[in-house]
Amino acid sequence: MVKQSDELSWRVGGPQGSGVDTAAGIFQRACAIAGLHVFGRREYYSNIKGRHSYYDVRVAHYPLTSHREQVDLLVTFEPESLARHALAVVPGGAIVYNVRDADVPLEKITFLDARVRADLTAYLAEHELPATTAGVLEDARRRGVQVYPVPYNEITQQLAERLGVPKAIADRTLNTIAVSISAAMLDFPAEYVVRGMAHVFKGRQKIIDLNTEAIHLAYQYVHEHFDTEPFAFRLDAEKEHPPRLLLNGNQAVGLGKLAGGLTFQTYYPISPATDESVFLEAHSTFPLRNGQQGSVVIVQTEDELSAIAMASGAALTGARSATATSGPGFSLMVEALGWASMNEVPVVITLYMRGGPSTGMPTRTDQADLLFAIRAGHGDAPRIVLASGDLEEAFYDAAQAFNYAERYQMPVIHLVDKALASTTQTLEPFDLRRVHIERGLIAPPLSSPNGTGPYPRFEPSETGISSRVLVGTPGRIHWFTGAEHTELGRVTEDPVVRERMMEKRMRKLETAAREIPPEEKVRVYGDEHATFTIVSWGSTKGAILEALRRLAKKGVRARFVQVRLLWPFPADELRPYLEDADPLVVTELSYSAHIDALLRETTGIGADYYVLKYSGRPFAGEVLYTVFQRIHAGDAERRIVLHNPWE
Amino acid sequence: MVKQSDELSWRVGGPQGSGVDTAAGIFQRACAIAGLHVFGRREYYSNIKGRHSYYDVRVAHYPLTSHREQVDLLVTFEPESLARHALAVVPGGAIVYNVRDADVPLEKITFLDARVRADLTAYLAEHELPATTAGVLEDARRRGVQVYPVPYNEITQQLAERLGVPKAIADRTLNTIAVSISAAMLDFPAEYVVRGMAHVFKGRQKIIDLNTEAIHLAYQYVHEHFDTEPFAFRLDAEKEHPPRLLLNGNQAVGLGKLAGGLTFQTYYPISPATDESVFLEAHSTFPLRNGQQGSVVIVQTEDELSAIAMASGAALTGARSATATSGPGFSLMVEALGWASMNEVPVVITLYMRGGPSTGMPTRTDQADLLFAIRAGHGDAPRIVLASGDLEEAFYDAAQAFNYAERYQMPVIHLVDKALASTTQTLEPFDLRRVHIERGLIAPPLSSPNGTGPYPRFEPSETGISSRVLVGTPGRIHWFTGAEHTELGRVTEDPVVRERMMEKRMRKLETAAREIPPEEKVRVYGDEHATFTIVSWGSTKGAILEALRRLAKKGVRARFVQVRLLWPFPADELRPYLEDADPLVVTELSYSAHIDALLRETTGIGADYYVLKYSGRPFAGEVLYTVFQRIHAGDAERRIVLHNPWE
Amino acid sequence: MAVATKPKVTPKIYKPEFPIDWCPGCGDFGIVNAIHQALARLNIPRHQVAVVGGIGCSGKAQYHVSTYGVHTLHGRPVPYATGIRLANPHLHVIVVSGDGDSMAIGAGHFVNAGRRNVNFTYLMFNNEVYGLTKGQAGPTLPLGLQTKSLPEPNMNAAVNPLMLALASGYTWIGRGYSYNIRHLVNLIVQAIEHPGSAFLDILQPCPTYNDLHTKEWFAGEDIGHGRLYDLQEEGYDPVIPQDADEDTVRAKLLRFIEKAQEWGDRIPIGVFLVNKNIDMYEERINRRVGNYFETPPAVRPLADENGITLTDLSPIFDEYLMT
Amino acid sequence: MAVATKPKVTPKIYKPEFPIDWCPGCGDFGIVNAIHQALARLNIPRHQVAVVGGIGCSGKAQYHVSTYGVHTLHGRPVPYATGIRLANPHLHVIVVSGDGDSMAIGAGHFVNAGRRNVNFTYLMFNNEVYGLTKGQAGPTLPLGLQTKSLPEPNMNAAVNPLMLALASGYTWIGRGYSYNIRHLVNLIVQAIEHPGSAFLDILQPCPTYNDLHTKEWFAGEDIGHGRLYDLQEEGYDPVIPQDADEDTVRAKLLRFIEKAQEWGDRIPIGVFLVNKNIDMYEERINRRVGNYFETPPAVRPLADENGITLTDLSPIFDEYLMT
Ligand SMILES: Cc1ncc(C[n+]2csc(CCOP(=O)(O)OP(=O)(O)O)c2C)c(N)n1
Ligand SMILES: Cc1ncc(C[n+]2csc(CCOP(=O)(O)OP(=O)(O)O)c2C)c(N)n1
Ligand code: SF4
Ligand code: SF4
Ligand SMILES: [Mg+2]
Ligand SMILES: [Mg+2]
Repeated sequence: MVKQSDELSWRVGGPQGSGVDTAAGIFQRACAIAGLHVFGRREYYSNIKGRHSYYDVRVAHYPLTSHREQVDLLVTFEPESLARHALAVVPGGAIVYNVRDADVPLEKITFLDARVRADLTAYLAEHELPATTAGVLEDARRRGVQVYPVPYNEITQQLAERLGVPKAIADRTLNTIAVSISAAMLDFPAEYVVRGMAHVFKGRQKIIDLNTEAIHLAYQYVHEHFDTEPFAFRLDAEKEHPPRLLLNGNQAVGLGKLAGGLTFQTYYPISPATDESVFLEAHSTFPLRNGQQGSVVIVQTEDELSAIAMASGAALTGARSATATSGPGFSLMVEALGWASMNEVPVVITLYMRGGPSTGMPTRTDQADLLFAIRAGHGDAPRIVLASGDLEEAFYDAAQAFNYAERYQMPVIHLVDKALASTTQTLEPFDLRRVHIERGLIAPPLSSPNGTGPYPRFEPSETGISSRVLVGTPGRIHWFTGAEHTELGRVTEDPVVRERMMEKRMRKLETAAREIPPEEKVRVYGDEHATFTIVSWGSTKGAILEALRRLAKKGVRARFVQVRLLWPFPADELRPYLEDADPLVVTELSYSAHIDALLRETTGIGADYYVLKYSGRPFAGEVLYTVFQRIHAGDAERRIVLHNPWE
Repeated sequence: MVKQSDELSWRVGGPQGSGVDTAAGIFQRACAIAGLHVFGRREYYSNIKGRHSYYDVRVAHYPLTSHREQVDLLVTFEPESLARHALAVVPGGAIVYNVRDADVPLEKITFLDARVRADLTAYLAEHELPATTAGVLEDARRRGVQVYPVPYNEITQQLAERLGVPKAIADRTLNTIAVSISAAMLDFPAEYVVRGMAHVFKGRQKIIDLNTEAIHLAYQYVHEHFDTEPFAFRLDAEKEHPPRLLLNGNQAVGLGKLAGGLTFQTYYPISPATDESVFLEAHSTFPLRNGQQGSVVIVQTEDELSAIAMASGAALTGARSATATSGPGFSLMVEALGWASMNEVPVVITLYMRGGPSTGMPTRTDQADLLFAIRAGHGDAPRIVLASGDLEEAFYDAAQAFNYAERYQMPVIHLVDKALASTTQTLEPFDLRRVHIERGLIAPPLSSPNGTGPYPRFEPSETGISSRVLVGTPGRIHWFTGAEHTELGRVTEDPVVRERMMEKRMRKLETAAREIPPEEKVRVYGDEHATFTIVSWGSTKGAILEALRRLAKKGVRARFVQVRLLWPFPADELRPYLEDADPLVVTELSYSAHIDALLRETTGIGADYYVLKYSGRPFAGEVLYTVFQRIHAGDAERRIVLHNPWE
Repeated sequence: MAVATKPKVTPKIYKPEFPIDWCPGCGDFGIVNAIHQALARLNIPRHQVAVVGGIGCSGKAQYHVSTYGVHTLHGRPVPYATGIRLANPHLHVIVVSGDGDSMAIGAGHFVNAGRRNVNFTYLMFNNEVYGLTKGQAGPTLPLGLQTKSLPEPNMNAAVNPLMLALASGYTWIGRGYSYNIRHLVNLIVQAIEHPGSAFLDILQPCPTYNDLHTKEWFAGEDIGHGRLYDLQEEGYDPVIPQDADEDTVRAKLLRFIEKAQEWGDRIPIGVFLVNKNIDMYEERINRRVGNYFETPPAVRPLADENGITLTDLSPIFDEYLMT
Repeated sequence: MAVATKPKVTPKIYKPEFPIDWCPGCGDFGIVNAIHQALARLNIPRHQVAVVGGIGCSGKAQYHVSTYGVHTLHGRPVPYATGIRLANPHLHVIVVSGDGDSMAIGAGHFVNAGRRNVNFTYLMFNNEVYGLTKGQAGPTLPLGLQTKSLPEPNMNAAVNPLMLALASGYTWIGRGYSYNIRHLVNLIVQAIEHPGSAFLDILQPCPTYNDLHTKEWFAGEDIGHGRLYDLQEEGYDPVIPQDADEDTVRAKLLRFIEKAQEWGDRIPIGVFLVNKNIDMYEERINRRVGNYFETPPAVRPLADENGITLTDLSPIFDEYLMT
């Protein structure tokens, strides 16, 4: 596929609103259509226009599970991306840049953070280079990176002339040109770029025609002007391949919910959760296999307090109901979460973790909501917390969350994070035959609609579970309340009834712990019998898997224990792995290693090593690999915090 | 003091709104004025009028720290109290009841919970007694309890005639009469009852005159009609004694806040927190020792989200600022709690725990908010959590909370509970000389009011603490934000600055853990070298202390380790006690023993025995004593849940 | 909904056999009586009604109605009610909420529900105080007044519920009085029948804490004549007809506002506004998804007989398949 | 506050030297310019101002003003601002908040702040969309309209901010336009000078997401004349004088409402209401505690030179001493 490696790490950067996403979208689709496996990672600011964003697209002939921090081919069209990312390009790699950005002082780059500017200036000074893009490019050259100036302006001028369109229109193909330049450098057939572009602009034929021409001009430019010989990478299409989905995490969750029977979703816009609801809004009708039309009602609420209350109200009637939010919104939902626990309401909350605390870093990732998700709310209130490790899990878990919610009649918090939300990946189409719907105990309607008296909906039982009644069911009226209540749902302060009800509710957690199969709680990857044990959960999975593969190649035996069910915490299922772990390495995107607190609390066994990152950026597999190797070699401090100042 | 015991447990019950509190108020004050030590416990429904409430007043010649579940003298004036409490009266004790309540069927008692009615009916049936108050009274008689019918109606009729007031007016003295009947039976001098009553009705001379007469009539009635010989209790006044305060927990916290320099408090009404703010409202001006007038601004807000935001805003300007709430309100405060952590705002939240989850039992007690208080909020956000064990601690802790908040520049959650809030107790006046004010690092104003540029308010330091600037300070403008920020308080997403800021904030917890003296974190009572170790926190202290005293009398060596600082958790200070504990007994008013999770997480050592209660009612010392004895004898299950169906 | 053919019922069937713990003489009793009568008059089966309460004395009202009853959170009955109704538009949803619940902690939902116009009936128990927390000033208590439960005169101005409802967009706005049950029943019936969000402000004396606006005060014992009068008896026409022109609308609004401001010796009750120009939210959903009323969220089939999802994602997959 | 004797300052001193990340052409730029100019005209020292923002594009405005700037939480700038101002009534407090921040998630605080009338200036950046979350419908976007950022027409009716402010009790209500800076400066100056809660609705085009109510639309390029006109130029008198009689008040209100409803081809801007009948909350506090303005919460002395509390509780202890 490529000259010196079996995969490629491609990066495009630019100001938000300038089409970085479009560029990456074209490149990813082109590769996916060519049968390659794609893993995309998106980094962006909490801003609409102007701040820097970038997109890593990694492609290979085999499935990928992580991004790489080092870049093989960097595509830029303005100076900030050059400044920020040139250092990440590997020797033998290449930088494509706008010819007019060849010598811009760093201080002229508006949104370059002061810290980045200072560090970069210092680095350049050390190498006796000026604090300009020229310095950056020279440094790259010295490190063996090929640099390719592109006269974007000339090319779009040519395009305008060739097609007889205004220059301003032609200028809109800038991203396409940049992508095409890079594709041409990779000897990647233009045909795929055209098809990828056409997919992005689906239905807008004029734009497609314009961009098709742009692609050809760009290819022509490369062939005529660039010596790509010293550039070490090439990209081939795959001969035979099944068509794959290209999805991001928001979409995978949304699809999973639809598969799982979602009929009602509420949301209040918040990054990085909004895109899921917007996706659902755009797909709110779809066929059912029984010939009927399926639909889902999506309500944009006035705030998150309303969102969870409305979703809970809907769940009372029998709707499979959910809401999606992020930390600040979830913080506002806490009171109503407790109400759902108390009233045994099967409501699903998808929690997209982002950098906290408080407003934190709305568009950066984090895993530090775990203990909060478990403890949120005053009093002892049951809930189920599960976390997905990748897009495929996100799909099936989103569906499964409703089964847990309805079987155990309690709120389910489905943890994902910004990293997962904005990961794009090629995937085999999901198998809907695997999606079972289990609705738990539901009392049927009575034929005499006025019934015989109020229904004991909250009757204690051995499992703690009693029959739910969907509001509206004839003959079974009763009450609901956040106050302690009798089996009829009427307020009580009787100490004995109180105890029974507390026990009933809490017992459902034990029932869930007993019934949920071990493989839904914990999964083990790598060498199951190895003692080198990595424990983690959520979106870190992909990077850890890559690290494991690399370790295996080096002959290092290691296993990864992925905790999927976070509450009730699967202490029993974990204990065997913890007991013979040597060393036990906890890996988490947080400052305080939340899962370690749970391990210690429930099993008495804590980590020997912590591998943490809390800069708001995800782990990369190659970096974890290096760290695990160091740990394996006994050459690491107990608490390893991963930094990358250039992310 | 009394014939067969050195103390008395007195109980009055009746429908809410009928003057139960007044009755208890009179009795408590009478005893306190007579130099006795008083411990009062109040149980009431979340209701305004009609539901049952009762008040235990325990008196002794020595300080008391807990209520008793058994009653020596029960005062009632309607049938529900008879039905609910007669079984709690000890042999040799007495029941005072309204003569017309002598034979009321239980099913006629409107608000008797179905469960209580059923259990009581079954009990009576077992003893071949009818399901009526007559049955209840007969049972009492058989158990050696004296029962004294009082013709309240005749007495108030007599009072009306004697004073020439309408019968309806005279009827309002019902409570006073009931109290006086009981006091007379105890041979307790009427003078104290008059003084206690006068204190309750302070300033309302007409009412005082009316009630004085009622007291005398009641005493006269007892002397003329009752044979108190078989009743085993008497109450003497104390000869010499310092005057003591009679306060409840809400008032102790309020006074502590005033002592600690509170100048701004917000609240949204919620049981059982409201009374603190109402108390502060009524005492919002007071003298300062420098001759100025002190004042505090109390704002009733539209909700709890507003309450904490407003308090935080005030804290930014330098006000010592607080809010007081309970579980549901605290749940609503979570997002702004995170903001305060992020902006290093010294705001104090007094959290009155009540039965949860959700609306739960608003007027019953609980300790199940602990883990939530510690983990509340998305992301890793520092806060200090402390808990008071009794009214004296509540006072000094309420003051100290501001020092912690300002020294470490973070929110402080001060945990109390409903039990403490409604405990009334005689106390030596607090010593204001012990109340130090420590304001932490504050940057002084600059003489040039426009300054030299924005001030680096969030500059990282070794301790994590930087100089606070009070909003309004000349020359030091800067910004605040819940987003990750630079030292100027401006939003940043730079990974390196992010890491530094996370570390700075979290480091303050380490600083606090290092600086706060051990005795403020953990206190040990009883035999410090005993291995029988009870670990607990908060309002359970009093009952545990009583149990310890009783154990000591029986020669059982035991120690009680009270955790006062709950976060940062004092693992190091606790470890020595945990390591040689045998057995380790965790005692908590919750279903899931929150503090045990913290012990296990931070020290790896968990309880051998759990003594729990989650009926919403507090522990009684005598009951704990029995349980600890059983544990000591090796005759107890690991998890002991205390029940009392009649509370 | 065709209910006329069903057998007639009596108010009694809506009355549960449990004790009520409101204070003697509380205005709340009249309101639940009126609810029973209104439901009976409309002959609605018990299971087709959800009464959704907030927290407060008012928030206990659903316990005194034998239908589905939902005791939610302080300030949040409206979103819960909205969720119930939108998931199952065949239910009649009645919100019971105090003035504090509605206009203090719940004000945000109050305003934004007006923007939606979901078909529910909103009964606000307006006693000007926080009953259940012992008489603090409620948001409808005028500035400077001091009830017997307050240590100092009220620090905040009152919000006028009718004006707030208007500004928020409620399409049916009325005011009733808890001791004029016959009138109140009529109002509740109309509110339930209105296809959209109907807001009914109910003046509800709280004898325990509010000694200012008491039964006696409303009866005008101090001024010699009752303070309340019926707008409709005076010929006030609240209806803004469908497709009314701008001038008609303006005239109606001005009249509304005049009436809404009246207070003191003469206080109007009755129907203030019926706006027929705005469809209910449910209709908008139906336009969006097509089959909303036939298979609303509560009842849409989810699985086949083997428990496998019925959802067919192939058309959506097609969009994302890279071919 | 006597500021006249201080040396005059230029708007520039209120302008921090940091890049602004609003979209090119955003209406928000005009608003911060107007704030700079208003502060300069009033000659207020930088440290005596706190600009308190919510979350949104609008909520970033405080970063572009060189005073104390507080970036709070979504929907909560008002309570934070209230706390700052009540703790230190010598500060000028300016709230900057979006339409979503103010009237969706923040609506409850909006309404209840009106009841208080704390002296602050409330600038609402009204772009009818959720800018920072990418163009969802804001609470002021009319029902059925579809901006380019929406996948479907708006499902909710708009709330009219002026009507809501009136119903809530704001004592100064105005509307400005972000591209009429001179006019806007005048409005902000008046709003700051008003002793109470001043609410200014600022029409703020969002060129990125709102393609309906654009600069061009307000300029009336489609109808041949500008849509906006100045109320004051037409002689509208917004002032309700102190102790105005009922009829005057009613007449003023009716006129207000007529003007507040105007939209479409003619849209009024300017001052809609100045109510001089209601004192500010700070005065009420002062009446309660006596020395509020001299030693407000922010500056009251707490400890003696040894760090011992100055609080003397003996009079309170006396109440509770059992003698
Ligand atoms: C989040 C929250 N805050 C506070 C409370 C306490 N609380 C219970 S009822 C109530 C006020 C009730 O007033 P209103 O809504 O007017 O109802 P009313 O009792 O007067 O009918 C309050 C503040 C609560 N239950 N939940
Ligand atoms: C609790 C919470 N929910 C959601 C968000 C996400 N959020 C950020 S800005 C915004 C809306 C902003 O709209 P508006 O207030 O109109 O401001 P604009 O950006 O249009 O100026 C939202 C929903 C948040 N920050 N916090
Ligand atoms: S407190 Fe007032 S509102 Fe509540 S039940 Fe009693 S009278 Fe009714
Ligand atoms: S999205 Fe709209 S409001 Fe936000 S900065 Fe851009 S133009 Fe302005
Ligand atoms: Mg009320
Ligand atoms: Mg907006």
